[in-house]
Amino acid sequence: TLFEGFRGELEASNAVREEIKAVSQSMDAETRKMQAALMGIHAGTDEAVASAVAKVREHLEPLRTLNAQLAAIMKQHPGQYYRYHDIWRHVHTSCAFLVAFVHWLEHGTLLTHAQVESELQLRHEEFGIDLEDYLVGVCSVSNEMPRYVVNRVTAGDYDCPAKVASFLSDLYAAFRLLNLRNDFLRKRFDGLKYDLKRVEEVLYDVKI
Amino acid sequence: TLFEGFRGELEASNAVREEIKAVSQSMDAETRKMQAALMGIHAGTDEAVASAVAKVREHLEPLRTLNAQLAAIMKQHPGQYYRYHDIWRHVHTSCAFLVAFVHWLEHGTLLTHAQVESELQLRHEEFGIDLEDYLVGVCSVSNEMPRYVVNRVTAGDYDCPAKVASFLSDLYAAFRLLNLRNDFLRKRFDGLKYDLKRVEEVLYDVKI
Amino acid sequence: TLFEGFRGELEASNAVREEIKAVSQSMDAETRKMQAALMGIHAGTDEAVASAVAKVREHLEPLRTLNAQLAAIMKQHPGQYYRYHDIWRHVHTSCAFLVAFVHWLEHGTLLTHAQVESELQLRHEEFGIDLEDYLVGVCSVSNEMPRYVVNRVTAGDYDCPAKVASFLSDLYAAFRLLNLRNDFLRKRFDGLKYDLKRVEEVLYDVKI
Amino acid sequence: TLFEGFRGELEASNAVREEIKAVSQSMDAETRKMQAALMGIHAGTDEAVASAVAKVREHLEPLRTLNAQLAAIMKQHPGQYYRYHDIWRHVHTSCAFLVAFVHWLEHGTLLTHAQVESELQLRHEEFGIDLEDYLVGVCSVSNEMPRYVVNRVTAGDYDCPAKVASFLSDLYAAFRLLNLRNDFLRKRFDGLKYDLKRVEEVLYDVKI
Amino acid sequence: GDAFRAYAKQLDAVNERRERLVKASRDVTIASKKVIFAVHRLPADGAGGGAEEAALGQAEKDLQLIRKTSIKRVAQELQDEDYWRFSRAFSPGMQEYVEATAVLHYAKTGRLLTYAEANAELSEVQDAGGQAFRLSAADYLLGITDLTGEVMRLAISSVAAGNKGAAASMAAFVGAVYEGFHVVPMVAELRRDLAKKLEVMRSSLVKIETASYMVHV
Amino acid sequence: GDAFRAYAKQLDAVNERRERLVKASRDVTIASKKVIFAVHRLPADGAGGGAEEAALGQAEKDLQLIRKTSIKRVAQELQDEDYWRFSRAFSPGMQEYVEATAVLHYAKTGRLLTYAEANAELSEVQDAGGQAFRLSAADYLLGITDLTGEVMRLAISSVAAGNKGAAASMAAFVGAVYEGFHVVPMVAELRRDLAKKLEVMRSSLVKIETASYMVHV
Repeated sequence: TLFEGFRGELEASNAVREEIKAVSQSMDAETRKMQAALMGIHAGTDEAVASAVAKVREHLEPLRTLNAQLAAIMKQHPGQYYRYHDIWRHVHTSCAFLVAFVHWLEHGTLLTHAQVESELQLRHEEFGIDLEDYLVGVCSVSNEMPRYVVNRVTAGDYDCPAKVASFLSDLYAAFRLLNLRNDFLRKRFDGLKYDLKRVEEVLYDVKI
Repeated sequence: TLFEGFRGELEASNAVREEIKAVSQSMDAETRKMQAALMGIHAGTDEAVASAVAKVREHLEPLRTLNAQLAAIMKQHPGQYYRYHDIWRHVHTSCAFLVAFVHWLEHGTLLTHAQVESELQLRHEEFGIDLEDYLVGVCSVSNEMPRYVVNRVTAGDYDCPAKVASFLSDLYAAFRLLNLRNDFLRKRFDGLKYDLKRVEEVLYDVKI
Repeated sequence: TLFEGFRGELEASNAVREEIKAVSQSMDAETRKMQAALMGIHAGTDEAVASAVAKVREHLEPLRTLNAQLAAIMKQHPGQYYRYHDIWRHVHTSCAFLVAFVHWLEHGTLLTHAQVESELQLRHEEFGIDLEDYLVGVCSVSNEMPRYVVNRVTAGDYDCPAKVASFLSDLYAAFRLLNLRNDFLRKRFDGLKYDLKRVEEVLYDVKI
Repeated sequence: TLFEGFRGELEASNAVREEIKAVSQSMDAETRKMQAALMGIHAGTDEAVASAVAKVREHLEPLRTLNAQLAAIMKQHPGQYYRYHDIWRHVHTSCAFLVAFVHWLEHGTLLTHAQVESELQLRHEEFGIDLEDYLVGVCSVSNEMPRYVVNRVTAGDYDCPAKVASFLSDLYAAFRLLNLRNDFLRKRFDGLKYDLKRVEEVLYDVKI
Repeated sequence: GDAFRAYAKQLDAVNERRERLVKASRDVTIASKKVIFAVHRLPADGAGGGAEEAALGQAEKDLQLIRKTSIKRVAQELQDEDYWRFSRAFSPGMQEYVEATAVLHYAKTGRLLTYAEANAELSEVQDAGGQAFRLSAADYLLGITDLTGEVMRLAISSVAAGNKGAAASMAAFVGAVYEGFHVVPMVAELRRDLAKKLEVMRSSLVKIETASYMVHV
Repeated sequence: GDAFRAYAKQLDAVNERRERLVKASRDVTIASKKVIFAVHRLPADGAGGGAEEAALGQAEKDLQLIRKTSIKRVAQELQDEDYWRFSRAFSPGMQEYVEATAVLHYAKTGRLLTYAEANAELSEVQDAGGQAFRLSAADYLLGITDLTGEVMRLAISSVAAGNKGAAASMAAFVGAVYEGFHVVPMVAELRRDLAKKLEVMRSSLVKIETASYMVHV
């Protein structure tokens, strides 16, 4: 009959989708565990932060393995990264968030897009993180800051607000230069503005 | 400042998008002319059909040239077909519709996915038509049938309804076998059922 | 962390769900093949109808096997039929539709709920078909009738409309006995009304 | 075919639109750079403010040049300002915001509509800024004030809140003179009310 | 304060002008609809005759009156850049006027009123700057899309009145208009409405063709 | 005809049972809300004392009564596969009951009521088949998400009453619950509501932390 030829093709595409979904779900479980561990920073003390960061780092290796599995699947379907991108987009933004946040907690600087990929041991030319996913992950880092600053001050670190305000201020200026076509990203960027304002108000409270 | 590195990357992606859009708009203008010419078949006579088909065929060469331009752009951005697919998706379904419909008018058979691509001189491994876009184009062929059958009967061709009913009936059975994940395509397929019913009613009117 | 005790229970439930989904997808593929085969009846001749029915019957055994597999899975999870019902609901209505329609084509009578189950070799007390799913399947039989009648008349069977009109009329009266609170079912029942009307119009055309 | 006569006229309009869009996009890039530079004021110190203002002023000349290009295009299409206004509306409100804010930072007073135009070297009778666009730009100035005041106080300028509160209070009274039928503008004006309230809260904190 | 008092005056003036234009546009719409109804009341047998002549003449006069009164009121509010500034306020009326003129033109001649003809009829109407008032291409085109719905109604009446040939010729006419719209370049002013109007036009066309088919089968 | 008469009876029976369950569930909800209000009326200074003891005891008795009356009415309607068939009808009540039990448990012990503890309290309630009536994991979890909103309200009252330490310990408690929810595997019954409830939980948490911060700055 008609169409006999590509029933196979459609079903193969469905099968690839299922295969990717299975790995993505494992990644989702992993990143959720890491996010739970990261919550520990909001206890606010230096020890709590150090311990949370250490716990997140423990999960990094499994996350790399799963990313490598995704990369291996996509290697068999060259040129189809963006065909299936919607499936792993969410976990990739979580990856970027986690890696960038932990790095900021340790060094106070922002990981670049390339650094996030190399931290996850991904080779961009084979299977990387989409630039917009990285930027969304960075916005998530910003979204966590007001809460972090409030809890640090409560725990007695009165220098934290100035440090974070300066970081977010640079980040905000950097984002403003981008011509954001993606509506979702633009919305997240609006949130960044609010985060900055909130952190500046904590800074103001501390000074007064 | 932060992000200096990939402002260029984002802007390059925006530029590619604009470049593709420009070609797509030309393709859109071309396919709209072809669709206008194709409307001539609804005058219903053999001469009208032959003349409309001839006019559509005249535009085929420019359409091939534009498709080749798109292919040339995408060749410079390997692996990004599905990143920009949404831009030309609509014109590609129009292409599939036009080529498949004209072929049906000439030979009474359905062009396969591969035949549509070769009619447009596209090499699938370089720059092809997405399978779902082809299927949507085929649904558009079906959507035109009730009107065509009515006008053919008005012009005196009483054999047309049986021929079309048999064609659509095969098409409908073929579609039912597909596991359609794409919601849009599934909706279009529902329309096909209605087209078939309508053509069968014309057949019934003619017989009674 | 908190809730650690749950993980096992919830993950087990997810595993059951995946297991059921796998069987349901096979059933879905099977019923789609059967529906495609069934469409052959619309060629309208006695031979076409007989041949389509025979083809559908060929797939009945695999469908029974798959239903038995579902039943076996659910036997291990007593009392949880309705926890997972949403997964196989759609295929069960297709099963009811197919079995009931084929029976009608052969004998001109409506299979009861219990007969549908026994045709599928399901024991209701172990793993049956939900009553509402059966009723939705019956509505699907009705929806196919207007097209069937039109095509039978086109093929020369002028007795068909009266037979179908009487069947649908009885069915309509029977449905009116039900207090339909389920919105989906009520909507499908509204369609039945329309089917009956259309068949009566054909009957009227034929009488004239 | 019909409407052939039109093609030229409509295609010419599309060409004008594309020409304007190209200049507008350059203006957009320019104003985004200026806004990023302007964010420097939130570091709060006098030097930071002076340096940010200086940086914004550097971009003023290119902005004037681009505005002159727009004016030149529109001179060739007399009477069609509002036909294409939607394209540059957004950048014109950004222009008004930037010029008015920088002026306020330097002199503490509000630039009038006419002054904004002359600062941009636009002749209103040839190609000006729409009054509503100017007013929206003024609202954006107001929206920036709460953050500015918080950061100035943090940096030790305790006179700033009183100055800004008085300015916003006058602005609020002035806006109340307008019968705002334009919904978008009215919404922005509602924001102004909130800005004033927030600045007065800071003023209250400082007084205590 | 003073500056804002001046702004208030400007905003009020613009809003009041817009209100007057909306009102004048509504008057154009109402009067145009009456002309369209009059065309539908013409005998559907296509036999012509004195009564039909008289009715067509009256409709022509009614259109002339619309131009001299309501459309003139629209034009007199406008000068230079005002046309595009306020076009959304008066477009609905102008589209209805195009529909009325075009349906009458079709009833009389069986042909499509062209953009040039439509503007020629308006040549005596001047705007506040003494310039001839013109239809925008978009208003003309959107008015014509609505014309096809009226022709569909004429076709159904003709078939009902036993005029077998009419439906076929009307199908050809609407088919040509529909085909023509496919090659009109997309401009910003059309983008919002055109796709939906073309859908409606296609369904009118299918209705005429079906009516024509019913007569044949 | 006869078959459909039998179907009608079956459908009616199912619908009537569902109605009864909805009603019993509503009664559970109303009574549970009363217990929650009672916990909020406890003195917020954390000083304990006889009045508080008495109020806690009364709340405990009220919960016992809910189990013996409304929840028993729910259970008595159910047997075998009925639990999942009708779970949507009685879930809202069970979630509110979990919330009430857990908030009381928190007020008394400062700890989270576990799933095992919650089910143990229900062990005397039997369904129509004589089996112990259990909470579904989803109802327990969704009830706990709402608990965090109540703890937030307790925290605000404590701060307002000058109890500086309370907010910090409540922030730690809600933080642990929030963290715990991140590692709960997603199941179908949770999918619909959980994301939204977690958003609400996070905002409760931020409110408690902010209250705690206000006391410190």
